Amino acid sequence: MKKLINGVDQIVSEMVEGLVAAHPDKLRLIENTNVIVRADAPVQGKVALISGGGSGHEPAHAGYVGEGLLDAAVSGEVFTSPTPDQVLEAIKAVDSGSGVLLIVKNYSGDVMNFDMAADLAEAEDITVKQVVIRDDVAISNPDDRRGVAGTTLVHMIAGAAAAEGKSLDEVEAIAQGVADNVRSMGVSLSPCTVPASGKPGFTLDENEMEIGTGIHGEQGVERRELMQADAVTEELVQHVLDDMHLNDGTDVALMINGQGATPLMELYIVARKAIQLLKDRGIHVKKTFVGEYMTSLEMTGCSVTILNLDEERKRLLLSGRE
Amino acid sequence: MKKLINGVDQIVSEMVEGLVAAHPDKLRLIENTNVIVRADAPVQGKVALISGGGSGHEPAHAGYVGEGLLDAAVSGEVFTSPTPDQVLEAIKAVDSGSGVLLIVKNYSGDVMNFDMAADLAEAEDITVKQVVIRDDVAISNPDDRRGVAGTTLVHMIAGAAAAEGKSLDEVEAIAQGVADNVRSMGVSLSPCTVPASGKPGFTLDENEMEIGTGIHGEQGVERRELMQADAVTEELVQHVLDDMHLNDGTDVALMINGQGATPLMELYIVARKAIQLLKDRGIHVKKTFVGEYMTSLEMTGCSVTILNLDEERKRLLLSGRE
Amino acid sequence: MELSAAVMKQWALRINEKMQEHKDKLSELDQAIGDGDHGHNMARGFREVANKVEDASYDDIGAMYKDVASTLISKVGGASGPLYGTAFLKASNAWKGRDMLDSEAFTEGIEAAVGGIETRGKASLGDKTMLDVWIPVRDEMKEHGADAEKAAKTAEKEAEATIDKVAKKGRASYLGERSKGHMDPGAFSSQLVFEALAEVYKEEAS
Amino acid sequence: MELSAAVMKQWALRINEKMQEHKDKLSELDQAIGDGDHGHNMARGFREVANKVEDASYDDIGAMYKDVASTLISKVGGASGPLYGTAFLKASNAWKGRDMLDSEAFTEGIEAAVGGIETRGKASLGDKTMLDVWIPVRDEMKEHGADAEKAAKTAEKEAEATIDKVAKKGRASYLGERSKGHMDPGAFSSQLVFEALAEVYKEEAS
Ligand SMILES: Nc1ncnc2c1ncn2[C@@H]1O[C@H](COP(=O)(O)OP(=O)(O)O)[C@@H](O)[C@H]1O
Ligand SMILES: Nc1ncnc2c1ncn2[C@@H]1O[C@H](COP(=O)(O)OP(=O)(O)O)[C@@H](O)[C@H]1O
Ligand SMILES: [Mg+2]
Ligand SMILES: [Mg+2]
Ligand SMILES: [Mg+2]
Ligand SMILES: [Mg+2]
Repeated sequence: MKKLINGVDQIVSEMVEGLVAAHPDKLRLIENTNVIVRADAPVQGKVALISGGGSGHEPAHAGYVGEGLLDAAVSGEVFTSPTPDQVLEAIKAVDSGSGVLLIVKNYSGDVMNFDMAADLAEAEDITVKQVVIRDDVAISNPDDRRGVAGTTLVHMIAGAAAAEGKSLDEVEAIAQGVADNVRSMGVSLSPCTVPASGKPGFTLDENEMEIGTGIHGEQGVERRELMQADAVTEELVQHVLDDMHLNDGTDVALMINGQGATPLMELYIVARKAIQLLKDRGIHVKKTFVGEYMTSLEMTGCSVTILNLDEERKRLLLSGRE
Repeated sequence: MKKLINGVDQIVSEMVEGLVAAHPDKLRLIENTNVIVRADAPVQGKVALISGGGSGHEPAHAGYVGEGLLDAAVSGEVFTSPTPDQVLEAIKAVDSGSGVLLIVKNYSGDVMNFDMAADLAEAEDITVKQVVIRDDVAISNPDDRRGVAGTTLVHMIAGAAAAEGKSLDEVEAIAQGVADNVRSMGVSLSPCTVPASGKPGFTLDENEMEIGTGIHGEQGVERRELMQADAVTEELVQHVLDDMHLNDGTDVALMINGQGATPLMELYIVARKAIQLLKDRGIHVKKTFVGEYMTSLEMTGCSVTILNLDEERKRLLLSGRE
Repeated sequence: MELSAAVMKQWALRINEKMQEHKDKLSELDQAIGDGDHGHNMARGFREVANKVEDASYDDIGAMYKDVASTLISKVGGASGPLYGTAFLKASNAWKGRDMLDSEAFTEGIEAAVGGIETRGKASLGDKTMLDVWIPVRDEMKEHGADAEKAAKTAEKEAEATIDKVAKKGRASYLGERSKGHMDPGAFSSQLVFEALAEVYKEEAS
Repeated sequence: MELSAAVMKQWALRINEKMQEHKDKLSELDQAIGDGDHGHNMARGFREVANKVEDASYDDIGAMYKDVASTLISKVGGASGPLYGTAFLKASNAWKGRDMLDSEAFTEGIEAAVGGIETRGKASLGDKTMLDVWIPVRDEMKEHGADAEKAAKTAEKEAEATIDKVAKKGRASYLGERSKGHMDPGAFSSQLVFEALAEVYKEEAS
């Protein structure tokens, strides 16, 4: 395991320290926690948004804290959901009395820890709502689906809605609308190494890939022979579309997300094909994101995310922050 | 070699197609070239900026084309300088009559090809100036130094100056000022594979690193035992500072640049230490960039860039685009 | 079977020792069908538990295990943190005010713990989770009374039995059929919990 | 030595064949002390040259080599593109209007080519670049007259001699002392250029 770190135990704390030191005008670290909040939190009269989860997905989640996006991010150990007390600290730091929305990816750990935090916050008379993201179509049962790259579109759109001064119920409904209309699917060409374990999560031959990988270095749903970029893209896009039932002429947002170690060059090659495929199917791509939005340490590969845009989501996404 | 590509020969053309397809409102591809220009080029009354070089450094250079940044980027084959005729196409497409500044990294190939293009353009009565970037202190002779991540700060600052409507001479002087005051140094933990060759540029043991690597997958100036992040950072920062002679209280910009496959998490750990070191030396970091700005395909490692900020550079950098 | 407050403290300390000892194996099991952190999560959490309870004095066993629970909840994270935390929190409720647990009282705690895990994680028997160990242990205690030795044996057998199952909850469920052939890491850590109990009980008795 | 327009065309085609044949070796040499693309650059450029000149007819050798040069300039890129391109462009100037080159005329072209490489790349003899082949070949021609066979021999010897040198120009110079022990890729491609000349001249003569 070759990593630019000082020690396995300090990774997360040093990372959040670095993030805040790099952007002291915009971010603040809550003492004795790994919670990063907007420097000006709580923002009066605004619904506060909190996201979080295990670390190792950078720029998610702390990289999304800022104006028009999140009010706080809670970073757990690498690939380990943060604890309820840390989430509670975040809630208390950002609530201005207008309520707090927790953006939670659908993992047992995240769901349970954020749930417990919400209970603790309610006990302190803070109004907390949650939206759970399940965009990964690699898992067939919709209830069991993981939250992956699509989560970042919730940050952007719900963030823009909250910045407009919408109420907690309105922001929640908009976030839920994104969650209900976003689908993703990923592929990996090589694994990542969780620092604490020191060993790669799995091994692949030179000609193999894992289809349907999540964002925690776990194997995918199927191991396949490595294909060319266009064929891989077609597979991912088709899988996502099969789950969406989009009408001809539908507006969508497209995200080609790198898993951490994929050169941007390759992501653009994938984007090219994905845009072609959508065009061929009469679908209008109104906004394309290409880059690293939700990573898995140094995993190689990418995911394709498609979000069905109604008028409100389109307006918020096109006017909002990235 | 595991890459999400369709074929070695199509990489660059498909990449630029993907980039333009993803941002059709902002970018345009000049037919039969790999030249990407602003969709609204030429911008009347504005000095035009062009950068470029081999591909494989994404987001450099095409990712910097846009308002307040570059007017065009010319992409050569992977790690191979583009040819003069392509650079000439770019010059012709973006010149509005206010003149063109070429931002060139100091490699024999880039210097010669851009030089030939400038000659060809002058022959067509277009006023062209050049600024050559040599920020890599790994090379001791200043004339021989490579242009690396510091180049992107020239894009930003000269881009902001051009956007303000400054003249070609003014923009050139500002760009030259950045070039004269920016220094970088890099380290690599693992190599990259140029697609056409299919083999990694060098091999490193589990406990080795290369200090002083450039951005073309070549070896560095020295092979060393792998150190912890803080020690590596100290080495890079010290090497850069030794070449700068900054007074106490000087304002600087800091860039921690990932080489392509380094998790953002690790870059923040490096940033944390670099900021501490500069603070300890009484230097004021006014702006910090952490991320991938100038990559080397999927190389692992990072570089540290420090730019001495005078009042004008500070104003332009803080008000400009990233 | 009777468990004094002293033995109950030893139990918590011994769980920690076992988690440290088997940390790598727990993480390897998790790496095969999850994300490879279960050993670290357990080792980190129970190290804190040991630090907390070792020199502390408590009014009763309930208070002690409330401390165990809140330490786990605030130090582990992941899926196992809230699950083990909730388990011991519910047990501590059942043990409130007691400085000695007889078979019935201990069983009540375990029953409450299982209820907590079920409510929190919404998994069922057979889903290839820690519950596949906890439920059989509880059932046996309810039927035949609490017996630490037997609980450890059952836990071992049931952890082993998770190997052939297909995971329905937690990260391992994403693998579908590919989760077969590997022991569930949470089932193994649960086995260690009951082995620790058997050890401290035996040492106390002898 | 006399070179007809037909032989001069064969020269360009043969250079292409040699670059294709030694593409991998050229890239391997470049990988050791540069960025590993010299074989691809040469193969790409001279393939285009061959496509261009093969079926074309030219007024004179100057026009033919002007085409060779501009193809290299617009298709190769990197450092070698402008250098080889400029070399042949300058040579083509010297060969303007001629449909036959005697020893003197050919030497004038080579002299002009070397001047072009020097002006363009600002390297000197001993910097471990292609010039370490071109300059000795030129010197020999100027002293003893053009001899294709001898040029190839000298080129081979001088390319070999770059192994022990420390690079002062181009990417290899970044390695400093570490550049020792490897042949300069541009020196080897230059050797191939003169080997191609010797081959086509010999075939024509026989
Ligand atoms: N919903 C659930 N109900 C019961 N046990 C669960 C559930 N989800 C996960 N587990 C248990 O947690 C274990 C994994 O814990 P751990 O690796 O520490 O957390 P994470 O899965 O968040 O990385 C699994 O082996 C399983 O026994
Ligand atoms: N300034 C120069 N003068 C003469 N020859 C040079 C110079 N710079 C590089 N070369 C030659 O070019 C060769 C490398 O060419 P190539 O690999 O195609 O380009 P690049 O270095 O841009 O990747 C070197 O081996 C050397 O012989
Ligand atoms: Mg985990
Ligand atoms: Mg090159
Ligand atoms: Mg786990
Ligand atoms: Mg080269």
